[in-house]
Amino acid sequence: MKKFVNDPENFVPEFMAGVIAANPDLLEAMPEFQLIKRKNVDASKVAIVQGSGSGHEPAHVMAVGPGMLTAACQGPVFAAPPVDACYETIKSVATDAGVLVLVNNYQGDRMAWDMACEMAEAEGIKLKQFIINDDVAVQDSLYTVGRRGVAGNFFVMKACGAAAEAGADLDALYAVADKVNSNVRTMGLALTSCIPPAKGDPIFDIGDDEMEVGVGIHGEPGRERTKIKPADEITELLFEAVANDLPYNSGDRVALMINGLGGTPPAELYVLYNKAAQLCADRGLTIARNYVGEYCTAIEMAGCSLTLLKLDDELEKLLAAPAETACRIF
Amino acid sequence: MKKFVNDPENFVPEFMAGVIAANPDLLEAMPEFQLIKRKNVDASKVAIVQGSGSGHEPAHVMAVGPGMLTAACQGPVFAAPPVDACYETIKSVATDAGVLVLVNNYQGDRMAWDMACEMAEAEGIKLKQFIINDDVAVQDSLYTVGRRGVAGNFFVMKACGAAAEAGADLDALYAVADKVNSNVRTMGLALTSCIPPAKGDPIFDIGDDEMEVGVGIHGEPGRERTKIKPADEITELLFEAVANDLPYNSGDRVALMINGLGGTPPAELYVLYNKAAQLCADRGLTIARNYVGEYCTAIEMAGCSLTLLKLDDELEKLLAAPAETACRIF
Amino acid sequence: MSTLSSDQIAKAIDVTCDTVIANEKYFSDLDGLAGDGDFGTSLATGFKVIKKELPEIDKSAVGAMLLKISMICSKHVGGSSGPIWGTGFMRAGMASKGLEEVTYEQLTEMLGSAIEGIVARGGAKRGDKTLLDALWPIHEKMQEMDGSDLGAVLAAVAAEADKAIDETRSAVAHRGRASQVGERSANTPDPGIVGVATILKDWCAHYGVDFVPQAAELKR
Amino acid sequence: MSTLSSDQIAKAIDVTCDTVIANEKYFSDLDGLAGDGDFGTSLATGFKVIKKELPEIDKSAVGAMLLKISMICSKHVGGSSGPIWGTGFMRAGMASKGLEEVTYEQLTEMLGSAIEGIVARGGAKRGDKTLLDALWPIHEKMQEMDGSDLGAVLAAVAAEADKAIDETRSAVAHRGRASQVGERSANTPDPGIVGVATILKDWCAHYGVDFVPQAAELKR
Ligand SMILES: Nc1ncnc2c1ncn2[C@@H]1O[C@H](COP(=O)(O)OP(=O)(O)O)[C@@H](O)[C@H]1O
Ligand SMILES: Nc1ncnc2c1ncn2[C@@H]1O[C@H](COP(=O)(O)OP(=O)(O)O)[C@@H](O)[C@H]1O
Ligand SMILES: [Mg+2]
Ligand SMILES: [Mg+2]
Ligand SMILES: [Mg+2]
Ligand SMILES: [Mg+2]
Repeated sequence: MKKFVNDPENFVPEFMAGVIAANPDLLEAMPEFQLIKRKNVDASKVAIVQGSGSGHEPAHVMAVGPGMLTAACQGPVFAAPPVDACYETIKSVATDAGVLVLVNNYQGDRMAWDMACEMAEAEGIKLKQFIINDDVAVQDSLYTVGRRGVAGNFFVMKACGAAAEAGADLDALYAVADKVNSNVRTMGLALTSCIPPAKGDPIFDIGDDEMEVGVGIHGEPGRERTKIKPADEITELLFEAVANDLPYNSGDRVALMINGLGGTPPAELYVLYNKAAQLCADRGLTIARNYVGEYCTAIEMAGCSLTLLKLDDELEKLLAAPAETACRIF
Repeated sequence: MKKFVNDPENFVPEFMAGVIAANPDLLEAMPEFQLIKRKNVDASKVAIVQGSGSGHEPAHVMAVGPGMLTAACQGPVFAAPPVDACYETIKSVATDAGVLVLVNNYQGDRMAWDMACEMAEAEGIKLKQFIINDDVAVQDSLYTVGRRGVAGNFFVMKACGAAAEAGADLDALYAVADKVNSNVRTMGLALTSCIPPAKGDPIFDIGDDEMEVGVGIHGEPGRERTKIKPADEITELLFEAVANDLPYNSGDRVALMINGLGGTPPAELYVLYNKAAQLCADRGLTIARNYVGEYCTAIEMAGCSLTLLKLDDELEKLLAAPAETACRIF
Repeated sequence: MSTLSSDQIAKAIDVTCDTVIANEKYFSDLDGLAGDGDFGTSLATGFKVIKKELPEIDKSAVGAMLLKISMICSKHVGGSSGPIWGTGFMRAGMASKGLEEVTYEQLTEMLGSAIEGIVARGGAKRGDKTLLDALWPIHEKMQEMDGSDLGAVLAAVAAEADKAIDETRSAVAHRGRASQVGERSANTPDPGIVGVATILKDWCAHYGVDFVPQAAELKR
Repeated sequence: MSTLSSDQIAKAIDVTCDTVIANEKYFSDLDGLAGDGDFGTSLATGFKVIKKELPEIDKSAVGAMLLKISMICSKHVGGSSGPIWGTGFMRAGMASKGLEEVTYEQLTEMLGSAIEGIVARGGAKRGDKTLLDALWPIHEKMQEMDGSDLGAVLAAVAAEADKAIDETRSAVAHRGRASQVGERSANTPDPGIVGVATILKDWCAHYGVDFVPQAAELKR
């Protein structure tokens, strides 16, 4: 296993300790719940929380900070956090203004947060739960758990985080989350598998000349397994799947994200962005904001996802608002 | 080859086109020289340029922006840019205040920039060349080309970029570069090899249970090949090599960087940071600034480097100054 | 009629811990076929804690002991398995509240309550390819039998779980991470069902009950 | 005494282009052993342009043609090879400025000039394990011979380059990317020397000159 890891069982606590060590002024931890929260939370504002499996960094604990999440907890790599941790996350930042609980649509996360929300509400904590499900690779039907929540989550956090800073109340925040989620679509693609530290070997097998189209951020099989294609064809097939889903129409202003899944270097993401930007232009979409980098990873998987978000003035302003997280460049 | 690439010969032009497409207000390109420069350059200020092989993104072209580089050119993956490109880079941003040419210590880069500087000076352009060589893995001796310039380059660019914005003249900027370079040390380590697109297969072979200590950012063999070790031991061995070199002493204020080489996901870098922060504390070093992420990569190599920079008030202020590049989070 | 003491139930749970811990990697590998590969690790993380704390847990009442185990699941089991197993133990504990020992009928009711709770929590239906597709036939078999020979009951329910592996193999998962891959989950065994069947197989071995498994996953 | 016309030199360069292009991957692989694996690609990128532009380049004067080729190197060859080969062609071009054809003595002087330029540019010394360790003995051999039989000269210099591969194999590189790995560069061939030797081997084949290579790298 080619990873920087000590005892795999301590992988999550150790990287979280690193996040705290690197951000002592901004963040603090409750290690017993694998929970990270902002320091100096403004009690008059709605708190925003999230929590999901580890291995998607910078989502979710590294997305805590002013203008983003108020607190987040992590489960083991690729597994929802225990119910207790979710409950404590809500409790640790609950304000009179209430708590917005953002849940990516995975059954494990949903059940844990459902139980945690029931417990918190029983104690009189005011909250609303919102489910994010932007992954077009998955068929949405009554007979499944529904579409997964993937990189589009970033936009929900960012927009709600900005609105909360601006003083929006819980209902207004829920409406912002809903607007983003209704207008955001994503699809991912994997070139390689990835190795959860505790598992020690790849989560799936994939041939040297194959790619997995529509992969989930936990290496779940996607829409189809095909021969690897040139970058432009890959971009096209992701773009078509995403852009036709909502659909995004000529004249729309959009945010475009090319997200790296962990093992793909920056230069390759810009090769994809280059083509995606052309495809937007061809379709008459104006890219008002763009995002190229790692926002929601699948450990060290080589791969990418493409996200489109249809913007209006409100969302564009919320995305442009300042924010700060554990991940910095300068 | 598991990469997002079209024709490998177009890899560099295509990712550069992506960088421009993503930063239309900030940057512009001269594609015939694989050159990216800032828009709206202030002619009264010293320009700072760099250029080296591709595959190290966000270094070097993605480091162009206010408070960082004024312009940069890229060679093919892992090869110095052609002489002409270096010359045009200087010419494209030359001001009366002069040009600071920052060269990482690789023979190819040095020869190309030497020739380019001779050509530019012959045309009356005022310039100074500064050579960066922070890699402690390489023995510095009269009989070699000397130490390589690696991730420490970021600090030279950042500090000089801030000083240039503040109006420092060419001699003062050279002194800043020299101060950073004299106080910065780095060592890298690889878990896997990497695949230059044009080559199509790994640049070196490495066993499933091996790591390369002191690797160069082009996959050059390092100090030794050993069995893979737990993350904490790896951090210790990098830290000791780096910290004993200058050396860094109790009471020093430092910047600490854990740099990912491209294929290592964020969580693992924070596992390394966690231990490195402890080692700094043990040695009595105060971490005044920290950097965890990808600053200087070796395409998609899984691996890391650890950098220490000894700070004084001047450097600390320069590092804290605002800057902007092609890579953004929000 | 035979009854089970709190200590006997604790012993069965202890054997379960060994099974879950020993199969951590195997269960995760199974989950990796169509799911996300965390089932084994999630469960083992919790059962390692249960194994460690079990000697100290108050065994004077069956219900209180099971509620304690449910809390460990809530605290230490991630993924869907945390709420599922946590809910199961909680409902079984509530159904046996105050009892120092349980009769066969009570045991059957406890399983029925656990199943109800899991259905309420996760919304799974028959044939959705979840561990409920093993628990339902087990529960029905227990209702059919009179419990006079607990060994015979164990052999019978182990066979039900065993059968459930192959009966659901060709189905498409409709719940959990594996449901999000559509047709791709067909022709893989459900890790939760294999987990239940493996636990029962190991109980048979522990209690000296003859049981010849049929599904490939139990014959390794 | 034999002279070489501009067209003849252009033809030799054209054969060189074919060699460099055909060996792109091999030369890069050699460079990967102790260097950074870019030698083949860097050189081939430039020589593809040379191959394409050569028919159009004005061949009325040897010097001007070589300066044009030098400029293509400056523009299209990355890595150390750009300045090294660019400087070599530039100095050879300056040494033959205005000549429509070159004598054997002039050819020998052109090579001497190229070597001087490369030394000035990169500071390499004898035994530093660079292509100069092939060029120096070639130049000396050319000075020894009288040039009356150009085929004999070609066979002799090809043998010198061939020898240089094995003579430097055990040495530690002191220049270029490979110098930064210390002892690790020992027991690998220098890609630059292999490059020069391969070009000469292919010239022998093209001009029908008998030459039996010794070094493993030429016997593939
Ligand atoms: N809604 C559900 N109800 C009952 N059991 C379920 C449900 N969803 C999944 N399971 C069982 O849990 C197992 C997977 O557990 P786990 O891997 O922890 O969950 P996740 O799907 O969140 O990764 C499945 O094999 C299945 O037997
Ligand atoms: N200073 C030098 N002088 C002459 N030849 C050199 C020098 N340095 C390297 N070379 C030659 O160039 C070859 C490597 O070229 P290339 O891979 O393009 O350079 P780099 O070392 O920059 O990657 C070496 O094999 C060697 O023969
Ligand atoms: Mg899971
Ligand atoms: Mg090179
Ligand atoms: Mg699972
Ligand atoms: Mg090289």
